[in-house]
Amino acid sequence: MNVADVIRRSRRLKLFIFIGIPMIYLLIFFFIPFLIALLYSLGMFKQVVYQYHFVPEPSLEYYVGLSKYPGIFKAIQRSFYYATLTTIGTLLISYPLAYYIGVKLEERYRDLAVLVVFTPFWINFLLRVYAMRFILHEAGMVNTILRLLGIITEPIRFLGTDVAVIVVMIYSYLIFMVLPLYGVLEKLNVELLEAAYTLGATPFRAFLKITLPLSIPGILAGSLLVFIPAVGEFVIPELVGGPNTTTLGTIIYSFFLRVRGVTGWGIGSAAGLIYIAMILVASYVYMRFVGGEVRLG
Amino acid sequence: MKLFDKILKAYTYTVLALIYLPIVILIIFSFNESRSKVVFTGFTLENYYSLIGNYRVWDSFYNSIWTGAVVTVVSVVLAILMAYGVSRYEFSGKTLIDSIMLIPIIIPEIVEALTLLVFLVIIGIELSPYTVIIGHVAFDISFAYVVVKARMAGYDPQFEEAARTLGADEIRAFTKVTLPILAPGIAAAALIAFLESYDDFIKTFFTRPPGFMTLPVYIWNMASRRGFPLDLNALATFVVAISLIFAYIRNRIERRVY
Amino acid sequence: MSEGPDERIEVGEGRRNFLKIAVAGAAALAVGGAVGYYAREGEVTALKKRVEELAAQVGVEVGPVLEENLNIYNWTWYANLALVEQWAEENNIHLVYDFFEDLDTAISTITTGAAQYDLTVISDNEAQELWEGGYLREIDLDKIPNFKYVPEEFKGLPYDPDNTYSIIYSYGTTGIGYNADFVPEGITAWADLFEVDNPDSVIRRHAGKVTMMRDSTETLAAAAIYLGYDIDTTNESELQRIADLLIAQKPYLYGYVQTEDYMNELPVGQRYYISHAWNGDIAGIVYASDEYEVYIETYYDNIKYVVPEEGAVVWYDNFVIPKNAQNIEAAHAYINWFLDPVVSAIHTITIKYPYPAGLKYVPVEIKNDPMIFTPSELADRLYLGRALTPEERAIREQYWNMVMTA
Amino acid sequence: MSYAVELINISKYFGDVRAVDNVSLKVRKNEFFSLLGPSGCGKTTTLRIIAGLEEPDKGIVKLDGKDVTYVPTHKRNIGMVFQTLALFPHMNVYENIAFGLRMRRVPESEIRRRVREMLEIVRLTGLEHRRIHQLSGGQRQRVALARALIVQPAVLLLDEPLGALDLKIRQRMMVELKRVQREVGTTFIYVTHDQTEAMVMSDRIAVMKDGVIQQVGAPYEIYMRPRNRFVANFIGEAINMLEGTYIEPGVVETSIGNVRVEGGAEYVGRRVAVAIRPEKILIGEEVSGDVDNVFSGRILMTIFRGAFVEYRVDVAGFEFIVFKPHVGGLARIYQAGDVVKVGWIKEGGILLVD
Repeated sequence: MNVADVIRRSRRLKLFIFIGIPMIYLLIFFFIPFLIALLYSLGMFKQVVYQYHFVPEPSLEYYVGLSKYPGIFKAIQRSFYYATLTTIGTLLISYPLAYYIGVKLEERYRDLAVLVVFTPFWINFLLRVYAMRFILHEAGMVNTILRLLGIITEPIRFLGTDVAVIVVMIYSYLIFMVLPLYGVLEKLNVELLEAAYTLGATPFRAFLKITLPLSIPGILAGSLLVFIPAVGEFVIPELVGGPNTTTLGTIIYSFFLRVRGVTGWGIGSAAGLIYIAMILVASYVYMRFVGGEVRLG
Repeated sequence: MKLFDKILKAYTYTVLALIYLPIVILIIFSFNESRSKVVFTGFTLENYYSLIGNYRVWDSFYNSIWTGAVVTVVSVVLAILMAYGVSRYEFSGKTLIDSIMLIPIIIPEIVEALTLLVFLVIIGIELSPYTVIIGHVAFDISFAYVVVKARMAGYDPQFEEAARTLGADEIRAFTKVTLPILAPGIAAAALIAFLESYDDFIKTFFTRPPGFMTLPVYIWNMASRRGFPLDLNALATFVVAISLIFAYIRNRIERRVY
Repeated sequence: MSEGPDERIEVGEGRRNFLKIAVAGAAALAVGGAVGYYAREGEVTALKKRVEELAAQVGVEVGPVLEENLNIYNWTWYANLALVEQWAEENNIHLVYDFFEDLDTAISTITTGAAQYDLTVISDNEAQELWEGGYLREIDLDKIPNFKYVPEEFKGLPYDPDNTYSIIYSYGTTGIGYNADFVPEGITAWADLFEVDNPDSVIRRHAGKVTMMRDSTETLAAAAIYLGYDIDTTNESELQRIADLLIAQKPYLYGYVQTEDYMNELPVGQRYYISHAWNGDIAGIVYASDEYEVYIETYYDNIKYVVPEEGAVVWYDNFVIPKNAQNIEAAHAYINWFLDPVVSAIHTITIKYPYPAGLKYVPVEIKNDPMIFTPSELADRLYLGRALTPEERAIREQYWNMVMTA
Repeated sequence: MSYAVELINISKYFGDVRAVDNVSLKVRKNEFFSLLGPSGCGKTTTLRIIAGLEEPDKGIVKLDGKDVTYVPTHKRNIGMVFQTLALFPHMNVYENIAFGLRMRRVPESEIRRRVREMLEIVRLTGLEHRRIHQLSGGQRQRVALARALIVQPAVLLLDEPLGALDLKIRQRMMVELKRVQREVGTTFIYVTHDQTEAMVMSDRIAVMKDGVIQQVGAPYEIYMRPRNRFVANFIGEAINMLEGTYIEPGVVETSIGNVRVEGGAEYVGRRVAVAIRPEKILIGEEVSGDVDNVFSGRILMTIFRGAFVEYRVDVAGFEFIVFKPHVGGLARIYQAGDVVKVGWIKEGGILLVD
């Protein structure tokens, strides 16, 4: 047996190449730093000028310290509220779009269409958010149009409200829903639908029974890509939200950068780890929920 | 059905128009004479002249593009390996890996950035553009993985077996058959990975060497105190134009194999 | 709102002409032309020529041999970059002039020790925390002869009594900015923003048109000054009172905003027109200042800034050299160059932040603008923050957090 | 003479499930060989082992006399047509067919020539630039066949390739496959659960059940002389299976009485079955004196089946199925309730022990 055969025949070697290499990368550059956060949260890591020391005395002090922040629960609620609405919003807007491009549009135009949808996202995130701010501004386009149409006399206040936060978040995260949905819908076999029609299914039922279940992987992927970063979002609420826009992201950020020191990093890491645990649970429940629907269908 | 298709088409164009609306605003104001970003006072090309002379913008734009490209290639390749391995092989801990792969997306960026920085100090790696790339790849793998795996979910392994019975070894079966079939998913993953890197501020800010600016770092610095200079609007216009031209040309010249 | 130039200033041709500025009573320094790269080339040459002339007049000496590199880490919009680049070129230094926009991120960068900067600019109490923590290198004042141009009141400030680690860069106050078109009655005190029980107070009459800073230190300090507490109080009952006050104020606010927001919004005034603000930023609106261009032109003379009667936070930014700096000589040379009165003056004229060493050569319009140079008679009602431990900050963040999520 | 394919004591487990159990098989060159069995019987696994897509846990695979047990698929010189066809969706007809030649680095001019030839053989000329989803089911079948055949494999493996087609096209494709096989002279191994397909096309058939080969033989052999009850039941449209005991040489005692059989003296005293194909049973006037087994029965049902008539005849509680061509007019067809004689010569009965 030559080397190629050894590789071919060794399942372990293949597993190593496929799973091992990416995992080693993540282990070194993600999970070890992640471990550092864990150590900080347990008070097991200290910094003296540019030297870092391991202190083998775990304590839950920083986790307990978190409970002194009465606002944290509200911040979590707010984070999940924004993220949920953003996910639903992006899904509702993206699905027909991705469906049109991936299924209805002539094949040779699909790539072009995807690039055209993607193009606005070449603009820096911050510039996009500012542009949205001009549009939602009291003197901005939306209010101007509404006034010209005679619908309103006084400008409506969007900026500084949750409406603005959610609109801007949906706008910013839209592409993360469109792309996975497109990736999945594009390979949808139209014959399956045609088969369903021949079997007497109405287009709506065919969609419900065939298209939708088959696009579940895309919906799942898109939801994860939108929901998870959206829970951590704090820049958009700060830029377009009102007085009550503190999210969990804001709080973690302020622990690390404002409180600073071992204390700040400790509490910040503790908050970060609790946050990760919460999202893992939420994602798991969500995946089970969506997966369950597949079985029902 | 026909009516439904028409509604769908109209809807798509409406959404596209809305997506482009803020961009149009940016473009309009790139020609604004006044320093104000709210009221349009008069037409000028001044912002474009000032953009041409602003070497910091071009430097950071260039840095964003090339680091983003490297990050995208590396993270998508690693994500494909991973998604392929998880979809193709049965092994214990598979579901665990699936959850683990979510953590880099979940972790608050500030935690990730600072702990990576500490780690780099501890092992004595000096900051360079490559540390920025390393940091970006560490979360981009996950983004790409989620997307590639969604596409792979419906991939029939018989395609690959067919290729092997036709004389392709495993590598060629993978590159000639599996990859092209997964291409739309991979392209989506690549775009997402690129976008995540291209738009990243916090992680870049902490893992970059002195003076190394990407576009987000430059823009955040410029914008967050004074509001961004209007030559950035000019840059936005330029980028959109290039991107659309590129998309159009690509569509014209590319003779798709499939 | 008016956009016309202020009458006090001599105007050249066109709306955006650059002005002739009297420097040290000598010949006028003319800089200008069209904007853009070519214009800036000309500007740099003109500046260079002027600096050489003026340097000869005041007798700047050539220092020791410098390193080839210098990594500077400074706020954005905080120096005339054309001038800085010219200095680097003249001294054959490969200069990395890097920006930060948020002191918190800058301090994290410096304290983790990964990034190596040779010179940075840090505020008063943070500078003290850094040198106490061992993150700063001592500055050799012998290598900075121009230190003598720093006015006495900016030497030996409480956070570094012997200027061992820090040298003044600029300073300012945190007060209230507003658009006088909408608030013709004017604002004078914190009480105007905090007396929510008085239906005739400014905040009640302009409910929803007021913003506070999205910055815990500053906003807690504002309330503390109004209540007569130490601005850095960590006394929990005092903090509770502060939080109560801020929570009571909250319904009447537009929100807590960042600098960029109020700088763009105040002149428009559509969303809000009264903002808790930094003096230099308000000056930035009024003069629409830039990082390269030297001109004095008033864009918005309806924008006002006030240091409230009860007092205000004063802050000092300082040159400091991080412990892990590599190019020490160059860093000292840069500080020395910056403290040259003419150089400081040009930076001041460009940025509209006061660089104390240049006071002598700054045109009178700027020198007399209280928005830029805080009048010395205010000194007894300005409060300087003190160094805090992370634990103290954690307590304060708790109450801030309480306010933000109330 | 070496065989095209030789399996020696092949076993394959999936976890605890024994998919293939000690299978040995010899497929001759240029033969159309079918693996026939119900779903889950291990026939597909056997095929995949031949292809090298699965590795056997035990046993040896030989292709053309050479041990290839551990030779990777792409070096085995086989062709395979998959159940799903697995035509590459990102390629057109031409590219699909040319794929194997490309993998073998055949020069482009030769590829062009051979693809053209192959398109002729499978009668697809003119469609080379079609995309896969623009083809009909039958056309896809031909593309898959062409793609597998163009590399001139030593053996072509077909995994229920006709499963998805409707009846007419399937019938046409069967003839087509047989024709192509003759034309190219390649060994075909064909996996199916459909006995008609196997019967129509195969030179020999192996019947499988539960991972074990039950019987190998030409279609008529399997039909006429099934080795056990399973094969007898599985092959053919129907069979009359009389269970009983072998009481003395040539006689089996069954529920309807003693039945004369041919041979099998060694089974005396054992439980056996006598299986009689419906068309072997004589009825009414056909039953003459020299018929070995004669019983009297009553017609329960008469079913007109087109080419023949099917009678259900009750004989002492056992329901016989009888197929009769209708040579005469309608008058000659028995109707329900008629009392008739049924019988068969003893060579028409098949003695089954297993």
